[in-house]
Amino acid sequence: MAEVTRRILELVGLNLERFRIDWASAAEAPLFVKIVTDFTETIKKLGPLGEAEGLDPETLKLRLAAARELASQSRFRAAYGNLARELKKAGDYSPEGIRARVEQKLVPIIKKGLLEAEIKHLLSKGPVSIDALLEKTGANQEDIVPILEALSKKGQIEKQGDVWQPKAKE
Amino acid sequence: MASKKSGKVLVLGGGITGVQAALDLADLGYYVYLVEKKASIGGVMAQLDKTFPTNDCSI
Amino acid sequence: MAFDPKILSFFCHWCCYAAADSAGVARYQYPPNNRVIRVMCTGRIDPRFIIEAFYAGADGVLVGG
Amino acid sequence: MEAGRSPNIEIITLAELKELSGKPGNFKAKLHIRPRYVDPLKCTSCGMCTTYCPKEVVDEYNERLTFTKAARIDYAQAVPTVYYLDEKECLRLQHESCQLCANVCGPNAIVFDQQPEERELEVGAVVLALGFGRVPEEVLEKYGYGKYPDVLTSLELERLTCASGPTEGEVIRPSDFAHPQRIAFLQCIGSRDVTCDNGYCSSVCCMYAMKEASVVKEHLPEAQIDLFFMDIRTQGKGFDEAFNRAVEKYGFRTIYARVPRVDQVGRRLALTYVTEDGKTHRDFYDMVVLSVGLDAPADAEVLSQRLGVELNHYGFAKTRVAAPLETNVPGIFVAGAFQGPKDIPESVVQAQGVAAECSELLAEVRGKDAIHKEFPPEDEELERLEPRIGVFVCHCGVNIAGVVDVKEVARYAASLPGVVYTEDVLYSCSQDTLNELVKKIRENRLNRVVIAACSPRTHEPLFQETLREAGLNPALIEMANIRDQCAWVHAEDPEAATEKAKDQVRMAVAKAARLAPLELQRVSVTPSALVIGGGAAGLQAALSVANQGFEVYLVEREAELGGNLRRVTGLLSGEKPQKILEDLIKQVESHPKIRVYKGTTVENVSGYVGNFTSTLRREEGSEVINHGVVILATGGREHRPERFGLGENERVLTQLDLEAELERRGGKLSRARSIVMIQCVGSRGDDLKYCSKLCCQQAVKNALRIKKRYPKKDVYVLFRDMRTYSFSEDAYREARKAGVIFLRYQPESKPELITKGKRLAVKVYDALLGEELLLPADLLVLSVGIAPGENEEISKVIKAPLTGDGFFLEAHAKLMPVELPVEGVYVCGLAHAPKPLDETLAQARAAAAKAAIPLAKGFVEVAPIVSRVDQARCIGCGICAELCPYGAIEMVKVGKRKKAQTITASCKGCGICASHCPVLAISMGGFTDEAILAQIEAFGAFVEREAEGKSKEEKAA
Repeated sequence: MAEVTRRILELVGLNLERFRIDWASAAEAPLFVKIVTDFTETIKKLGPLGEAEGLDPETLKLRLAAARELASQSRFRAAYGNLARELKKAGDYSPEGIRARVEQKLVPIIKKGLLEAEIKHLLSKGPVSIDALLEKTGANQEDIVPILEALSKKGQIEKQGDVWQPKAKE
Repeated sequence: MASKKSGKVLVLGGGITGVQAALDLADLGYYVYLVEKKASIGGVMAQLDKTFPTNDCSI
Repeated sequence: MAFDPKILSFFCHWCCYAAADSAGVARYQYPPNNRVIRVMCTGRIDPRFIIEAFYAGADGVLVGG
Repeated sequence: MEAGRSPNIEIITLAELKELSGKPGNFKAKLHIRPRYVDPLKCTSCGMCTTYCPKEVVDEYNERLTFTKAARIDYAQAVPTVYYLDEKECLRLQHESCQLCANVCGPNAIVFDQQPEERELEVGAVVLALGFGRVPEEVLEKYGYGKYPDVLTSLELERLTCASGPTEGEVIRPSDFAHPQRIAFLQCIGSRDVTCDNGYCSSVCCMYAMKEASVVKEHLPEAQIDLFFMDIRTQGKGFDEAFNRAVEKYGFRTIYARVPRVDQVGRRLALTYVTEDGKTHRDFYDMVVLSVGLDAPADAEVLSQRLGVELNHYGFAKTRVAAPLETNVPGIFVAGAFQGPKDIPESVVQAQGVAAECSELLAEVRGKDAIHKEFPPEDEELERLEPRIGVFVCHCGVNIAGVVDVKEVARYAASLPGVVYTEDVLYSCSQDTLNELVKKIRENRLNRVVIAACSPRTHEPLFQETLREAGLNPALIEMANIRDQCAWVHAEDPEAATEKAKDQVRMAVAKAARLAPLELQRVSVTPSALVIGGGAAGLQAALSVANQGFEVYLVEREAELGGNLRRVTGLLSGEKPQKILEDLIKQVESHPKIRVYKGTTVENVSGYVGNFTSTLRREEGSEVINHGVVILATGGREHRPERFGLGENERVLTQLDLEAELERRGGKLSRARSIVMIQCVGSRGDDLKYCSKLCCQQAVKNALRIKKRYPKKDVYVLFRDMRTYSFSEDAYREARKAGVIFLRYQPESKPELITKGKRLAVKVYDALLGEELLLPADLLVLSVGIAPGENEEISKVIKAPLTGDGFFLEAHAKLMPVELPVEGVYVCGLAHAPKPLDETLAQARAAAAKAAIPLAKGFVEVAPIVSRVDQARCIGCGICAELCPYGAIEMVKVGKRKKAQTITASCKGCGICASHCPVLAISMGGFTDEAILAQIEAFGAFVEREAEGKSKEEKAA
């Protein structure tokens, strides 16, 4: 869970120190206090969400909205579930093992899912040129084009001259 | 004929053994008096920091 | 004005949430920036929750098992 | 510590048993109860009395390492969570001079004139769980304790390493508060020591020393730690492995030597000791930890006289191998360390076993005196209405209100969506407020309740009960923790604390609006048990379940009952093992409630707790049975490795073979002049990774039997560590006195078998002589250990996991030693781990007690936090079923497709299934996605409001 979440946040562009997972047993109140205090300090040092990352509020909102969508998408969730299943079978809970598998199995799906969700979000507000898409998402041409084509094949969007736009519902 | 036996049990000692016995007896349908000479139950186990080998808090 | 971060925490009922209670009983003091959501186990936590938390504007998310 | 909540457990503290009369089933017990001086019904455990109490007292709970007050609670989680006044220390009670606590106590709970009370109880049975006592300080004095401040006991160190202890977990030496660099642990302090009349082994110290050493090392990674052992006795399940891992990880030095004394030289402590090679050493340490043993409980003597209960010569309760939990007085049982020094898992086993003993004795009156609470029916119509939320904000006296602006929080709550009623209350948990709460719920037709007060961990059950009394489903409450996690921890910043309280209330209200009534599910139970395995464990378990009044199917794969016990011919206690076995078999075979299936195997167990269906296969054909629970007593088998010529040479035997020879007239044994026994053959690292726990006792027992019959024969025992723990240490000492020669060998230089023509000899390195010895072995007896039996097959049938060593993995190594992760399945005897007969019999009863719980209830109640699968959404991927740690999700056919389905009786509510479902088809009772997302969203409002506030400020500026 933690590793996958981290990778998503990383792709969103957030500082990974903003998300921490830690443990304290019922008897470890002082440890708990230390965890909370340290974490608060860390966040204080980082500064407000987005600002510290150099993300303008609009981009931040867009990226997080895309991440939200991704996280409820069944394609991503199935891959995530399957990965957990695989890890349990292999009995491999070493950080390296988890990282390697997440990198191999999930990161491509996350990348693609995020980009797709961003594109959809951008297009939902009206026609956008490919250059504008490239600029807003910060992605490469070779990543964006296949997604646009796939979406248009599904009949969700269409190309009108230089710009892409959502396909009018018939 | 109804039995004249009492359905209650007296457990003397509120350490981990006494507490566990009381819990199981209550679950089995008996009323338990858990009698401890100190002001609270828990015994020495409550003084232990962690227990081996799982090192969890255990209470 | 100093930056006052907003932190959302997810605590496991059996462990961190209990530790947080113990911290209270012992009257330890810590910064008042976190808000807590209790779950029965950290296994309940879905990556979705973390992302939603940031979407809701959290500056930090802490998961405590 | 759920004992505090059960309506059927009445905790009577500060009490002592004065007198007992009557007979089993009808005892009269007289208690003397000392006053607490605090009314438990009024005390809200706010701690004001301790804060204001002027009298400082040495803190016994913290091993006298710090101070506490005369008005106190021993530790925060104590049960009952009620403070008390220390009679001997309180200024008021001693000198009539102070009443500060009474002045500051909000709920007026202090009662200075409380009097001691005598109380008479009628009970059917008595359990003595007196625990253990402390080794007298005189014994510790010879190790410098009391004289040199840096000599600590293990329990003192335990408090030092504890994060909530006097140093907050910092390990420092008392003399100068410096971090010790070199630390020595001395074992067997007050144990295995006839000079202090504690000839027995305390059984737990080796393991706890290793635990403490590891914890110290976590705190002080630089520290160098040496541990001085006589023998390393880590015979418990998984202990050897944990021990070795710790030694390797932390680089501890383990030294075989008994340190006779401790001296202080300058600021350090000097240890002078002789190692097994005869060399004398002198080393210096900054801190010395005494691994103090367990003494007999202090009040044992007095109590034994009052009750007529016999003690052994060390002052522990005297019991027999055949009945380890029974005292000589019928109806009075014993469990835990009072029966003999033992670790936590064995204590828990005995506690559960003793519950079975009582339950057998009182089977006919089960439930007679148990309390059942009745509630009015739920107002389902009201529950279906749009949320009508009532918010109650608690002052908790000054505990919350002293920091948080409670009135402001209540005002704010009234503005939240769905809230129709708000009120701030002084003490929400006091009985009169609870009654008031019921009234308010009814009057205002509330269908959701938010209590902003303390922790749901401690108080939610109480408020849930209140809801039920008001005719609402108990799931319709949500608590906002504004005390333990707010007022108490942000006392210096009331404004921020109030803001936090508001936010937590808003989040709670958001969640409350999405709470749904949850049915407390009850699954009925078939009142019978399947016991697999007809050895000592299976026989005892079957008998106990049957004696408690339930049907038992006892299945044994072989043609005869008895298992491994059939081959044992003697016991250290002098009891006759074959007599014990015969008695068990006779009782089992003649019991009207037990059906015995010999030559039978179990196939195909399906179902879940309360409702299992199994196929029993035997030659004549198979039979299908229904049963509510399963007890696994599948036993173990003698490990017979091809080492030292076992199986080839007829003069090489195992200990069990020797037991047969010992019963024979003439034969190999009588012809042998010199007998050599080798311990740990194939165990502790070779074929079996673990220690089999009982071989050392068995070797000592057999050596003694040989010496008794043939005093002139030479008997050698070659060992790594003699693990004659608890009272069997007496036999070890006796064997040495009788002339049995014990020689330690190192795992690096194991004994070797030398064959010269027809003669056998064993070559072994003697550390003291510094040379190799050649011992003639007319008979070579191998202690071969115990391998797992048919566990693997059964584990597949039952879907219960095994340990790496092939034994059944219990649900919790310490606290649930007979339960398996699969509900309704229990384990005992060698199937769980190797152990001697008395422990097997106690564990069999423990399994019988646990197994009888669902049978006695007649139903299994499922906390409504379980998962539920929306089968319309489920795509049948099976991820949830595989990830579930409790095997609580099964894949079933619905129409043509496979769908997931929760076995509610097995679900623990962890939510792994829900968080990993690709299509979000699984919801968790009380913790649904909707509810959690609503909380997150409500948290967001906190952010927005702050932002608004900021922009307002900016505008104003």
